[in-house]
Amino acid sequence: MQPKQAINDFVIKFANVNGTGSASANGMFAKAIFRMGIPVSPRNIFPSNIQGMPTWYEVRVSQDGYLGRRGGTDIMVCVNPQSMAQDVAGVEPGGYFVYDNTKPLEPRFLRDDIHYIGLPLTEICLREYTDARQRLLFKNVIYVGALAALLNIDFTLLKDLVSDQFKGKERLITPNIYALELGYQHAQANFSCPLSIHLERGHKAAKHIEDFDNILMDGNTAAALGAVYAGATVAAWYPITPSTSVVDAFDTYCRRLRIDPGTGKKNYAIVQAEDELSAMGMVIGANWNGARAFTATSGPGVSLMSEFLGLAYFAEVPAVLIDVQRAGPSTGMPTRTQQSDILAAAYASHGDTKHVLLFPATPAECFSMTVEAFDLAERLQTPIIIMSDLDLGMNEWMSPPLEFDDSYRYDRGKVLDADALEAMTERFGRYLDVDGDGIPYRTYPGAHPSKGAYFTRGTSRDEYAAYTEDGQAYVRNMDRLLKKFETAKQLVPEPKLKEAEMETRNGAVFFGTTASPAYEAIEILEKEGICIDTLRIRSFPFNEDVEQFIREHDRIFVIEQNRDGQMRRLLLNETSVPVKDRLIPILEYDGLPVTARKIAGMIRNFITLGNVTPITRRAQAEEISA
Amino acid sequence: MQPKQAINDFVIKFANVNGTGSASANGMFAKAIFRMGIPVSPRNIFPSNIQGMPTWYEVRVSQDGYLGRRGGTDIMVCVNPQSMAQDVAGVEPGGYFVYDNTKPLEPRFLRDDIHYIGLPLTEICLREYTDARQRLLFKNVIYVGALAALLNIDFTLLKDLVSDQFKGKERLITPNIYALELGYQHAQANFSCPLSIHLERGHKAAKHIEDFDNILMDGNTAAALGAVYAGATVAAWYPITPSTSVVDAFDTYCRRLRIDPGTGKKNYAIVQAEDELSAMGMVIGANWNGARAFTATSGPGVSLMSEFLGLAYFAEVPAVLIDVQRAGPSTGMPTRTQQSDILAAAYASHGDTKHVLLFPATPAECFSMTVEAFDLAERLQTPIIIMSDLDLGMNEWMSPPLEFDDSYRYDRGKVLDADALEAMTERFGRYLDVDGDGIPYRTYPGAHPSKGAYFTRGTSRDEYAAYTEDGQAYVRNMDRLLKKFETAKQLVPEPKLKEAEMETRNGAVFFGTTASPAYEAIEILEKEGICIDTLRIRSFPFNEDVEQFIREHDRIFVIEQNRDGQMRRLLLNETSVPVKDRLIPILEYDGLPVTARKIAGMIRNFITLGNVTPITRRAQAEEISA
Amino acid sequence: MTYIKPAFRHPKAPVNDLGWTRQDYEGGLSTLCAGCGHDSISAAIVDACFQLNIEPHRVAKLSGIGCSSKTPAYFLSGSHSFNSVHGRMPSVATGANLANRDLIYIGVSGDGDTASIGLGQFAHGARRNLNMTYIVENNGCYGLTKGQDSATMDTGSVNKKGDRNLSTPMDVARLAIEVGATFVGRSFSGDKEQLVPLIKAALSHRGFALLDVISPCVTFNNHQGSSKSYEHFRSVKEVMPLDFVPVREEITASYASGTTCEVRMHDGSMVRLHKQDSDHDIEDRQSALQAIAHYESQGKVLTGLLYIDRDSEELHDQLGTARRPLNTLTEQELCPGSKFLDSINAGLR
Amino acid sequence: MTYIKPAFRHPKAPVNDLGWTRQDYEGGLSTLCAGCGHDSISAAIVDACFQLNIEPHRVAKLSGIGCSSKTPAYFLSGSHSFNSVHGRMPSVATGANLANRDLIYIGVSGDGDTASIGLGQFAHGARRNLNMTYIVENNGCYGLTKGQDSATMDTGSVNKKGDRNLSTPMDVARLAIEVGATFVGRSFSGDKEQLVPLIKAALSHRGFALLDVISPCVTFNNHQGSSKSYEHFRSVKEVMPLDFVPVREEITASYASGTTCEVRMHDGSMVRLHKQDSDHDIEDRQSALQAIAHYESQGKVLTGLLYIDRDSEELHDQLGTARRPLNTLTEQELCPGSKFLDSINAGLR
Ligand SMILES: Cc1ncc(C[n+]2csc(CCOP(=O)(O)OP(=O)(O)O)c2C)c(N)n1
Ligand SMILES: Cc1ncc(C[n+]2csc(CCOP(=O)(O)OP(=O)(O)O)c2C)c(N)n1
Ligand code: SF4
Ligand code: SF4
Ligand SMILES: [Mg+2]
Ligand SMILES: [Mg+2]
Repeated sequence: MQPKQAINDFVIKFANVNGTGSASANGMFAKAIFRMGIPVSPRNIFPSNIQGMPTWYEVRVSQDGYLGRRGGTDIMVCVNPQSMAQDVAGVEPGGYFVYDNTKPLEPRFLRDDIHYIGLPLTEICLREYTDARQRLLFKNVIYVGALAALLNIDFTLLKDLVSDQFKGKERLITPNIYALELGYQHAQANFSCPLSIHLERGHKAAKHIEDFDNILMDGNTAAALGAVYAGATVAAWYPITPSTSVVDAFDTYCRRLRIDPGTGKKNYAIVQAEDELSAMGMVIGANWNGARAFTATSGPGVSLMSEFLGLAYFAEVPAVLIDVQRAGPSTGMPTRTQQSDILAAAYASHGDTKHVLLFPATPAECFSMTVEAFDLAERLQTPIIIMSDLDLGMNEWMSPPLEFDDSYRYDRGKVLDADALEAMTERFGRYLDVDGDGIPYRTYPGAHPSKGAYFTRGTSRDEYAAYTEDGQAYVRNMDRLLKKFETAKQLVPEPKLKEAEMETRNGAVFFGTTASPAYEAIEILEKEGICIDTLRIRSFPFNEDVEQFIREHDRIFVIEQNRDGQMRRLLLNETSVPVKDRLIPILEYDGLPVTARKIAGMIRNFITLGNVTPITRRAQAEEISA
Repeated sequence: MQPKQAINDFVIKFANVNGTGSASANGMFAKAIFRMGIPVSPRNIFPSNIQGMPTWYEVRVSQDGYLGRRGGTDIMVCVNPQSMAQDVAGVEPGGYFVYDNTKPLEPRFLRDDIHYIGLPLTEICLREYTDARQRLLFKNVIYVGALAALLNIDFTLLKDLVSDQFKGKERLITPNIYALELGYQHAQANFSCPLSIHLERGHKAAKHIEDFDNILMDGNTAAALGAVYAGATVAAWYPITPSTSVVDAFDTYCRRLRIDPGTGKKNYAIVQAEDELSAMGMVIGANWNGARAFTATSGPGVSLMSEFLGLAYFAEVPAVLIDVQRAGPSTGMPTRTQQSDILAAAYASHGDTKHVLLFPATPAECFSMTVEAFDLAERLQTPIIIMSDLDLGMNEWMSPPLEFDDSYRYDRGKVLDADALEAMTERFGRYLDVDGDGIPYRTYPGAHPSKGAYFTRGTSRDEYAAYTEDGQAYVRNMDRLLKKFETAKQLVPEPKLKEAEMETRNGAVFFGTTASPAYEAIEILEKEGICIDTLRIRSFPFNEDVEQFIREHDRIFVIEQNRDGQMRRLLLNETSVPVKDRLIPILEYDGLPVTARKIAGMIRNFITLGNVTPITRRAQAEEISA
Repeated sequence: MTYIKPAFRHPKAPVNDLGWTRQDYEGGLSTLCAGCGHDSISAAIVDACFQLNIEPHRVAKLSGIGCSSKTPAYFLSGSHSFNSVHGRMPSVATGANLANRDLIYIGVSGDGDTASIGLGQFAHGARRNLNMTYIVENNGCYGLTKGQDSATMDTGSVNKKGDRNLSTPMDVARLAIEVGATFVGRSFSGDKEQLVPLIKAALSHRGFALLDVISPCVTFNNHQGSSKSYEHFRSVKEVMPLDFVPVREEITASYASGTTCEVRMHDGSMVRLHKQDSDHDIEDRQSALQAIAHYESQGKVLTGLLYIDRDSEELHDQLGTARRPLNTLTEQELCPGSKFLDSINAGLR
Repeated sequence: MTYIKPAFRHPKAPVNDLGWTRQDYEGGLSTLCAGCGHDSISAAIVDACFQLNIEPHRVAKLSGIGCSSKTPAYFLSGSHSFNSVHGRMPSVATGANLANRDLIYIGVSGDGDTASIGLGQFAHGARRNLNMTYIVENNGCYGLTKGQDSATMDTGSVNKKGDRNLSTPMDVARLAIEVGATFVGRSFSGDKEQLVPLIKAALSHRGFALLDVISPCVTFNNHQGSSKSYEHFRSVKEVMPLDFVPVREEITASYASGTTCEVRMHDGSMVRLHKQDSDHDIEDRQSALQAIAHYESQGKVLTGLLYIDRDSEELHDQLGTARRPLNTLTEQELCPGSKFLDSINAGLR
């Protein structure tokens, strides 16, 4: 079979063993392509384990700037015998299988519809290095060097990257460049480079990347930076994958930006709590006391925080929670991605509760929405939950550069300071709806010697914060909280509308990391003559734009990465969608980021066959996943 | 104004100070009416406090056997000066205000549209008793005696009740009867007894009580008895109002029924856990190990248990949880009732989870559904949550007698014992869907020396319980859990349909303690020519009967006691209701059991004015509440 | 109760150095049972703050859930208060303290709130040496839920139901010493003479100050056979008398003479103790545990200042937080601005 | 891994009294890092159970979440196992034990799982004297989440990031002694000679047996400056050698002679200890704490059997549960039937 032809548009996947240092080598590979000006989106598919298990690194190269997973693998670089069977099977016809041919390949791994490229990686390492650790580490660098030749990666870029990577440890630069050379030379000498699938420099601004002034960044780091810019001074957390790097990054930036020059002391406090309940308690206590505080966690943590979230909702204390979602339920698949905490977050805690949710889709939004979250939390005096996920949080994404408007000022919400209290003649009522927007005024402890003190509690109280069991006072308070939630609709980020070329009654709604593959799927379908308007939801509660989109479309595909169609349920509950069937669930939940192919396939099936093929059967058709 | 005329049909309310022993006297009053064969429904409206705060006891007497709250008060017995203002205001025109006239009534408490009956309670006590504690306690008994005369209660019944009450403490009988006499004589001597509002013996079977072979019982005790009959051997709990009496009663019955005659040892274990997380953990551990175990809690406990509920759902471990709901969110109003944990329970925990819910409406159902819950938990290998509430759990309800069919046998579900395992030739797969109903087979630890051992976990696993991160295995498992939930629809208690006299497209759906007042409201409306079919939901997931009811009605009032219409949301999410507006929310959430009047009013408003008057304005119109 | 009405002031009532009367330190009317030990503790807190010339608004009161946790409503109505959720006060207090290290934090909890559901947070709060005074109003039962045994109920004690407790009691004082609290005292709600100076000392301590105050529940745990009843505790308590000497006052008596010893606090004030047991070195953990055990072996309960580490590092020292409260930092000080963001972007290309 | 394949058996492998080979006690292939201390502990558990002639299916394995909590998959594949949620294993173990008091319960946890999120459940499990062996695989860090400090990290120890830990460490052994555990030992994953007999003794103990086993994390906490590294712990451990003498065996040596003492276990077996410190009375709480502190003051960590209460009342004794496992009671024995219900109804009329 003829080798597949592709320039700047293919999927390459690395099969490694975790804990062998492949991550940095693979990262360098992706970054080099990025620096060539070619859109790239790398993804780690790693095990919930520290060392010795199969791990994959999938890199999509897309001329057009599609950043979601495409599905399928054109080039498989297999450095892990454990997973070879499924890795061979995963290559698309006409694709390449790159492997270590120090030992000959077992016949069972031979397919006649793909092309094999053997690199004597182990042999080279044995020859070149004596130390076992070096043999392990440089193997990765060597195959990157080889790929540079095979795929036509600008070698100088790789060299620069090595230098960047080892700033401070300069003595490591030369040996690494040497290892790159080893691979590069070998490939040049033994194969006709480049392959039919390769890269070419000089890329013009891609269809989906405004201009190529892009950055490569993971969402957790961006969110952390957002917390820094929002002036968060307190972070309380408990480690959990995939949210851990949020606080790690916050720590790193604070060490750089928040040390008091005079004293060398910290203008921030990060506390590793004993668990998630405690982490949320600390966040609530700090916000109550006038500091901007946040925490980051994942599903299990959200479950544990639910009692405290109910308290913050009812006692009206600001709080910012970053939920980097992973595959549930329970411990589930801790290193796989999903969007399955939507209902758990929106209705967290017993009794009548509702929480404000934000749905970032890019690192840039992780940054801007985190900044925004602190304003919203203080303006609305309630928890704001940022619904990120593993794919967005832990993978590097091409993203427009982060922006910050220096003229922007924090909104610290309705707080009466000493002067305001001093000037006050009427009695201070912590829960009085003075402005008719459902948002009362608060005071910080210690604000004024004789005015403004009040009793914060999770029990029912009157407008003056006094305990009461009077049913009317309780109802007034609960109704005000509803009014406040109405007010929130005007304040939260509005959804993004994208209309099809031609007028259509078909609509699609999605959010977060489902956006990239969804937009791509919509284009695939458009080429087939299926036109669909799209609305990317960016927050809950849903505002009028969402209502309008639902009104104006007869058939709305709700695309999300969970089993139960949680966003669809939320839309049913919280919008005035007249007819239920109008919302058609398009679901993927195998823990890997959904691919454009799958989405397009499901929508196509629905429109042509009238049903969505169940995911299980789809899965078989699909390439094997980790 | 003329005194209101009413025989066997009125509402009398007692205003007391908590911790003064009024509860037992008031209980005796209600029980006497019950023994006269007149339908009665008493309710405690008590503070979240131990001593010295206002507390009310509302007794509805209903010839027709309406057991829900009617609304309004015909006779107010005021023994608490603290609350006199609101108590006077609460009396309906033409009604009576019974008070302690030892000190003259302040003029501001005088209304000319009600009738005052002064009893020199303090004076009598001062005269008759020297000990302060006695003066406090007997005051309650004296007014009960007086009421016996004023309302024509059979005095011998009261005497019997005193004797019953003081079994074991016989020396207390005479002084109590003496105190009753004191009140009785005084009333006889000073008023023309009985009043225009009074009781008459010789009641025929009331419209809503099949025959009068009724019992008077609270739901928590009935649920506890259900656990005993279901063979529960382990109870792990953490005290919380209003669920505490469930385990207290279980303890009491076990001390009676579960002591090994030979050794005097316990054939049960009750552990007061350190918190709700631990309580649920113990329940899961015990069920995993083949014992029937349960816990009881309220809202805050449900929030804290949510992580464990997700584990039990995903690891497929049986568990029985009795949620005696109270007014949330957070600590809310701990001694007020609500049905506001529906969503928190149905979707407890992060990730894609769904839980089976049961909705008892009477003590008899608290009993039978608890028995059923253990079968369902083991059959479905998942948590079963019984959604009771404070009104049902802590108040005494007239109920048909508890029934138990001795031919019934426990369904312990799909468990492979030693013999089954021994006979087994194929490999045991803990999560294999052998029967196609989504329910796999389990084994108990220690069952067989060499077969059947497996690894229980909250992480993703394959059919043989081995850890896996394979997306397909994960999806197969998640889809099987959905199938299991489908199977559940056939096993859970079916809803109760009640059709209107005339054919109608109006429907009403309700559950639990909303049923009694709802049925009454429907009758009120029927008299006005508004016909409504009703469906009392008894479980979630919803089965075909619910779907059909929704299909066959154009307008369905969903009546529930929470702010956000949580059952309505669940119906929108989990049935194929085509048009959203078809479900009309009828909501009450001031923490007091909803009254027939309020429900009828709201539905009437909707049908005539097309809108439901907001509860706040209704509240003002209504009698003041605690 | 939102602010102190000066109108209330009795003209002739004695005032402290701030010109406040004792009444200015009181709170709302208590709704607890008449005779509840908790009310005496509230009164002792009022005395301590009044005598220490603390400005009420510089105090933040925190609590969990329970009768005990209701009490912040009954003292210092001029202070902000946070009645959180059951057993989780320590984390809320930690957050509050992180935000503003300059307030005085008084936490009130119960034995259920602390030793059962709250044990983890309590232990970790102590371990972090959070700068606060943490008072456990210990009645051996769950008052608000009608008297179930708590984890501090002593072995052999009989509850209202008549059941004898067989499990080992949690001694929150010993536990606090174990996990890192730097000021640990035990007292009795009925012993004002000891309790007030002990609270003053705790408030003057820099770090986690735990006071385990036996506070009988008259309604559910004050009967015969209960080890937490007024009568029984009076009979077993071994009192270490102590007085508190504020900073400015002349210190007359000389240093550790026999069983009397004086402990200078971090802020310069002084606690004078009259120890029965001269081996008890209150600045040595092991010795403190030893002393507690010693009396326990004699069926006694030692009350007083059990252990103190006078100059320990409180949480902020451990974290290296700046002196200025974090909640006073301005936007200008906190926000790096667009320039820095450009450099970030540059680094990501 | 669902059942032991006899096929595996090596013909000549030595068998125990049950006719099982050591291999029959093994589990699945470990996925932990090469050199992880946890794997050595799994091996020690295998040895202990093999040597004690325990039938694998009579054992129930429980754990929380963490690298340590994964290990039940790597030993005794013939036993049921419950890998629960983070920090909540003790409650699941309690429930399991309540249901069937006749199985042998082995709980495996980590220092994060036990001393942080699980502290409350751990302490209350110990307080209830739950009859189980609870092993903390203590590496001073959170291995599975890539090496953050845990609460057992010693003061001054430096983590992978290079930060020096300033907070007080939780000593789970001391804590266990404080709250009521009746068997408390400490050991080292690298000291098989001590660990195996200690595990045997723990399994033979009736009540809550806590083993704090230092188990270095080679990936995140085995570097210079870490107090939980192989090298450092080897240098500070003060080993109390001990051996375990099963029930049937003749006991030769005489009673406590000098620093050697023999402790007869509840089941008749015997532990022989060789104490350095003759004042250390392992049957006295205070003395045990004293001994630990004594070595600590010398920069040493005492390993061995630290404390034992040989005939205490375990949870079932406290509850008065019947001898027969509750999960074996039949419907006939449990269900009162309709007759009794009639009497109930009668009483409610
Ligand atoms: C999560 C949760 N569980 C249970 C309760 C019910 N509850 C309220 S107070 C209390 C115990 C109070 O005991 P303690 O802390 O000793 O205070 P006391 O009333 O004895 O002063 C409990 C269990 C609750 N409010 N929240
Ligand atoms: C509720 C919850 N929070 C956080 C996590 C993430 N998590 C997994 S293991 C672990 C800590 C493990 O540390 P330890 O118990 O010491 O085990 P080790 O890996 O060191 O053996 C954490 C925080 C989780 N799984 N669940
Ligand atoms: S119940 Fe007990 S603790 Fe609560 S207020 Fe009354 S006496 Fe105090
Ligand atoms: S990370 Fe540490 S604890 Fe986890 S397996 Fe590796 S060495 Fe062991
Ligand atoms: Mg208490
Ligand atoms: Mg660890």
